[in-house]
Amino acid sequence: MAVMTMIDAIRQAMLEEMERDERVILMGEDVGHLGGVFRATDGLQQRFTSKRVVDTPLAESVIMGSAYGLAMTGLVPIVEIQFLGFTQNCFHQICQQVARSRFRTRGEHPAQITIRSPFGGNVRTPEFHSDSMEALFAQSTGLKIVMPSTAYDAKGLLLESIRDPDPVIFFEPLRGYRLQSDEVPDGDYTVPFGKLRTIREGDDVTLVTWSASVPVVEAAAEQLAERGISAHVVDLRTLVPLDEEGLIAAVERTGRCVVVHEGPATAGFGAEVIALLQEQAFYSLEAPVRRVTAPDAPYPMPSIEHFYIPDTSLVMRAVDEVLKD
Amino acid sequence: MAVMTMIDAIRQAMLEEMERDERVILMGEDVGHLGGVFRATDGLQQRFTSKRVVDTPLAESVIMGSAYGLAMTGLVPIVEIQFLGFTQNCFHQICQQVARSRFRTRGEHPAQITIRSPFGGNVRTPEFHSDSMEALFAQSTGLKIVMPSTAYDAKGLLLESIRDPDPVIFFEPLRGYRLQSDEVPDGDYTVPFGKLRTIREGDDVTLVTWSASVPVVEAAAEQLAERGISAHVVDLRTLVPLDEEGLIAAVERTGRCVVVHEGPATAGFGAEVIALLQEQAFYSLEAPVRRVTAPDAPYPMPSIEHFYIPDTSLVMRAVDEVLKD
Amino acid sequence: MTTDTTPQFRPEPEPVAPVQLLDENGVLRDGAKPSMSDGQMLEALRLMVYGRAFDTKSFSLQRQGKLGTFAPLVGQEASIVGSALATDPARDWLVPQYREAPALIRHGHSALRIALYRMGHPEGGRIDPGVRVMQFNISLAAQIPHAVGLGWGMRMQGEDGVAVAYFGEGSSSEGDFHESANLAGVVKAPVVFFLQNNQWAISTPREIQSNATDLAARAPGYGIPGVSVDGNDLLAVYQVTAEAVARARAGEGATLIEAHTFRMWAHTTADDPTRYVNPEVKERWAKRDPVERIQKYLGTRGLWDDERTEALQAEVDAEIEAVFQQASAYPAPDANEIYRHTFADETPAISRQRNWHLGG
Amino acid sequence: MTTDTTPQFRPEPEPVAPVQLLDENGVLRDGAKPSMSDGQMLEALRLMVYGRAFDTKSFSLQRQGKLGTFAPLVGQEASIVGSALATDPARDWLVPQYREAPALIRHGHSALRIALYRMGHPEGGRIDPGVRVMQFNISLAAQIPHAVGLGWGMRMQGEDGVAVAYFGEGSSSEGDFHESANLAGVVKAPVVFFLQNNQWAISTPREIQSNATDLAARAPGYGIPGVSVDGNDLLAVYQVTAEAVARARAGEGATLIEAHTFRMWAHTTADDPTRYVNPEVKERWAKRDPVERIQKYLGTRGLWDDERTEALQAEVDAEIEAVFQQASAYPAPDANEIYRHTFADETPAISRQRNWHLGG
Ligand SMILES: Cc1ncc(C[n+]2csc(CCOP(=O)(O)OP(=O)(O)O)c2C)c(N)n1
Ligand SMILES: Cc1ncc(C[n+]2csc(CCOP(=O)(O)OP(=O)(O)O)c2C)c(N)n1
Ligand SMILES: [Mg+2]
Ligand SMILES: [Mg+2]
Repeated sequence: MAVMTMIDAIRQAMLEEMERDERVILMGEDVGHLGGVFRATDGLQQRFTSKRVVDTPLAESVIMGSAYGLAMTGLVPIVEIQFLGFTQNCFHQICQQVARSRFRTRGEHPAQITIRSPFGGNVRTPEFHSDSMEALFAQSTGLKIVMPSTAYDAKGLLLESIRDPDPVIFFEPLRGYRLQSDEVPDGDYTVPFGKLRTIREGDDVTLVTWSASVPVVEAAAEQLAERGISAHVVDLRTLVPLDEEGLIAAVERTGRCVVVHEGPATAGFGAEVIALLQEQAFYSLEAPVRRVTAPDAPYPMPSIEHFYIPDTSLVMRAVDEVLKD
Repeated sequence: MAVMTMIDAIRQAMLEEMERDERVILMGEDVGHLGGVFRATDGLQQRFTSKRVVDTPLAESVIMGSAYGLAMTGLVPIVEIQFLGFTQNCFHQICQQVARSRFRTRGEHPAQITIRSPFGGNVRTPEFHSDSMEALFAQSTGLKIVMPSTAYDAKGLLLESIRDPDPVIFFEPLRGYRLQSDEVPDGDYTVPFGKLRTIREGDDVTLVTWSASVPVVEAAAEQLAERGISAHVVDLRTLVPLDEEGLIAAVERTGRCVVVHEGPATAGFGAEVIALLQEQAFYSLEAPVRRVTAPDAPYPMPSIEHFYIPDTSLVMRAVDEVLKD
Repeated sequence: MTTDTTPQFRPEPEPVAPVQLLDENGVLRDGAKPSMSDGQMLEALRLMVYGRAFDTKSFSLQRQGKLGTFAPLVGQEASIVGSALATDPARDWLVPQYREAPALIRHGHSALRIALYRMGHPEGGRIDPGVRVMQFNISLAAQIPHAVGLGWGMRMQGEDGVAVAYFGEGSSSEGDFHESANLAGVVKAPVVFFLQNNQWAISTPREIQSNATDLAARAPGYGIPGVSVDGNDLLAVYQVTAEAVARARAGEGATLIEAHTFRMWAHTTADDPTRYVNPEVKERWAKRDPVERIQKYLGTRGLWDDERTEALQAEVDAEIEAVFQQASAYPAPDANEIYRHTFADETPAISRQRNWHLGG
Repeated sequence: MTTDTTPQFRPEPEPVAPVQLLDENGVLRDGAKPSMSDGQMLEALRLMVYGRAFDTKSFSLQRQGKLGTFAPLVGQEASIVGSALATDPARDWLVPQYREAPALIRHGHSALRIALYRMGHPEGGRIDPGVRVMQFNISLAAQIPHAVGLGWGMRMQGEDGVAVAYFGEGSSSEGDFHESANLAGVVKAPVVFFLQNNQWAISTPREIQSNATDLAARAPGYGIPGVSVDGNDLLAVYQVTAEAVARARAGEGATLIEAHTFRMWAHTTADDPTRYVNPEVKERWAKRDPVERIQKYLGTRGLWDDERTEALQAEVDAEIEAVFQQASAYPAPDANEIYRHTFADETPAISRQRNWHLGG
């Protein structure tokens, strides 16, 4: 048990799993000799050789498409797409080829592939690096969507992802890489998919969020507490599969809810959370569920991204409204 | 004024606009000499020469990316992507380059491009041809999303799309191409974006749908009427911009609502409709809004697609539930 | 270093001469040394006739509305079968586009599944365990990266298998072709990129597809060899593919093969080529028919005659009749099929959706 | 037709000799006939020095936290400026990747906007009306198709403008490069594909990027000419680009130019090249410094000396100081900026979101 950052937990998960299972390989741009542009794979090529930790040419579509072929030969690829925005350069390989392989072949060609990719705002990255694309993958079907917010979950969920027989897209919040650190056990453990994490218990309002927005919501809950408002905060952890029961229970507990995420509002995953709640928990909702998200605009230049990303004050304003309603 | 099929109305819109405005060009795979695999562009190359109606190599990314460059020189490209699923082969060009150009350049490089693409189920097409991807584009921001269901709307909305200064993705329902025909005026008229179409007035329940699902919902409304249930049916016509006022009014009228679309449920546009309604019309909803959509599965093989696509009986079942709730 | 500023790399004015062993009349060319055995030639001929008969049957069923739209192989039999025979079903992977039915059958994929696939039955998508073929792929060029991964993965694990990727000249304009050939060059993946240049991408002619005089000329740009071959010459196709497979097995990496052939039928049953194919051009290609050519050659060798042609046709037709009988008799899929196989385990959402749909 | 089955197309064993007019010591090579005028050389030298000084200033501001991460051009000045000088800002379009600041400035894009861009200010994204440059593009290779459309579109409208697309050797592995070069070949688009091979894609060396001996060798696969040039030789880069631009203007279509150069600084301010760049290799390239080389040549011609070097440096530094002063004094953007310019008109959703956010 040691306190470590999320990025160290991610590296440790890969290191341990590659030691345990020699079918596991790692590939992507700059993941090998350099150890990744954020050092997420630091030392892994030295440890496992360039046969198992592969620096690829700069070509996302064949990175993803060849990973699929590699998986068909019995290997278990972990693919790093250097930034989530660049999954758009291989969107057809991810969403049509990899994600549908099991379905198209009636279960005969499952694609056991983990796609790792950093994303998320307020770190002043260049364009296309920060976009929150979870809703696009949730709508596309056939991918499990894993979005850890702590170092502990990152390691446990990454191990679960690598072992999952189906393709998983594993979102790594850039801001959390080094800012987020907590207790992480050495050795093997997994965090199951489809089980949300209750961050804090409360009775007045339920705050639902995941990944990069978790720290913002936690801070808001703190400040609400100081004002005597007791917020129940849950981190969904995986969007596919979604912990529907846990989510419904968490909201029924207070009858009021605010959903917070970094992606744009329209057709974002917050809409799905609300749709599910009003379908399944209609009669226990005492006020409309509110969304605090990015607007329906592209991710902006760094000097204004803090306006774009939900912040604590906006979360609190939404809570006040939900309590007034 | 003549009764014509939707595909004829689409062709007429392009023909008339290309005659009116010589900046308008048409490009894509097989759109020229052949006149399109569905004949949507039949005769246009003969009429306007291969300079303005261009058969391209088989390469979606450069089709889309070069259209953007063409637009920067003052031309107004209409790009046909042969089937909607193949927009995934140029997803980054559509969603990061074309859709964000105005925003990235602070209004200096708007991309006046219309992307036309057929989609939709129950026509026994091969894989990847039928997928309903509207929610992916709605979440991506920067694109207007136009989804006609009648020949009249198809012509008027296509003319509006070509003239819109921003990129538009224009969805053409395969099933409607020849099955759907109605009165279409010759000559110039446009249908404005962001105004829904009331298909039928009713007081018991509001049915919200668009594009390929419209005929299914109309049929359901007919049968409900026979059973004495009066359904209010609206066709959203454009998802971005969305007629929020019209939608809210239509649902407040009955207090009960079913949303129907062909894409998968999770993070589909139905979720956005529900989220909006419960945010804006919470207190007038007498029962949970239900969704009738495809399941969270890839589009299946033709012999089972009729199970996958919402049908009349499922719409009626959802209505019965909404009325019971 | 040079002070001469004229471009060091220039397109060839003329296409290179493709490899050909049998001329259009089925006569062996001087200096040709076919490595294909008589047995292989007879096996190949049978597969070629089978492929054409399978499409003929499919076509009539399609016209009766009993089968969906499909892409026939007629005209490309030598290209498809000759290349397939150069592979070993026990170790090599075939990665098809959608016209390569007899190649997959020879590789162990059942004709029944292909019939079911054409009928739109989900079981037509199944690949039986141990059969080293990928499913047909409708997303053009998307299969090419898969072949690179397959070859590369076998090599990583010390196997000597080779992956053969089939794709059309139209598909070679897609970025996925480029990224794949380039990666294969870098990692020396044992892959054969088998480009079937049938002159058409639906209605789009070869000239609009690329300004390159030869598509095989792209190979050096990836650091791999490129071969131009007469795709209607079974012996030539087999030979250049066998040599490419041998190089790949020996660890020498990938090869790009451009097989020059012609799509004699419509693109699919939904297409009307009379709108764009010049009949004289088609006539010229008809004279190069790959089936007749090998039959003539085998005839001169005393290994073939009209009786055998008839006998083979009858035998193959009967087999195919049986396959489609079986396919039509195949249990119809039920609604539950759409809820299966998205994931190994079912998500709460899918269970909810299934229960509502099937429970009601 | 041939019976010889050895591949007709084989990779060159060795790279071809790149075009070079000035040797590493700034001495004109025998037979070299530079077409660049003295005035152009001096203009180019100034832009090269400006570019390096702009990065030097940016770097120190970045270290002080006053500027975001950016990609410096140091080492590639001749490649970037020499090619830009071969274009006409009034008619031609420049389509950059992200290292080409002085090329854009010479083309009429303001240095202030580039400073604002590096500071992450939205106004840094603005392109002033009439300036024929595209914005820097972080999505690698995505800009290349745009250049094809720009060139093609000008030609369609009877203009004689040319589009120059800049991209790195890493980006040339992306499918977008392939699709673009191929389409340009088909439609004879007036485009110069200017590939800056600076040997690195972040930490990925040229060898891992492709097995091709020359990346310019890809040109024939698209039916266009390919040129290999010493990217650190201003005169050679200018000359081969000017000839490519001339061919394009004359309606002869596109050219692929591979400029061999070296990224002397880190990939970006976020990168640490000491982890992967071999110091000896870097030393060898340091001797080929493009700025010193042209200075030596101009010196031998009596057009340059140390005093002028100092004077130019001082002048340029002062200018850049002023630019960044202005940039820092630029009004800070407010929250409303995120609600502007998604569309010409505002959707109901965006209005609702703005009102809630700013109204509260
Ligand atoms: C990515 C993609 N784009 C477009 C299509 C539509 N389409 C189907 S077949 C075809 C032509 C294919 O030509 P080619 O690659 O030469 O193969 P051929 O049909 O000639 O065997 C096209 C454009 C598709 N299926 N996939
Ligand atoms: C599509 C895409 N993939 C990955 C990245 C991340 N990335 C940024 S720069 C870079 C290397 C680019 O190398 P090259 O094209 O040679 O240009 P250079 O930086 O050497 O000038 C990478 C991988 C990106 N920005 N875009
Ligand atoms: Mg073809
Ligand atoms: Mg580089």
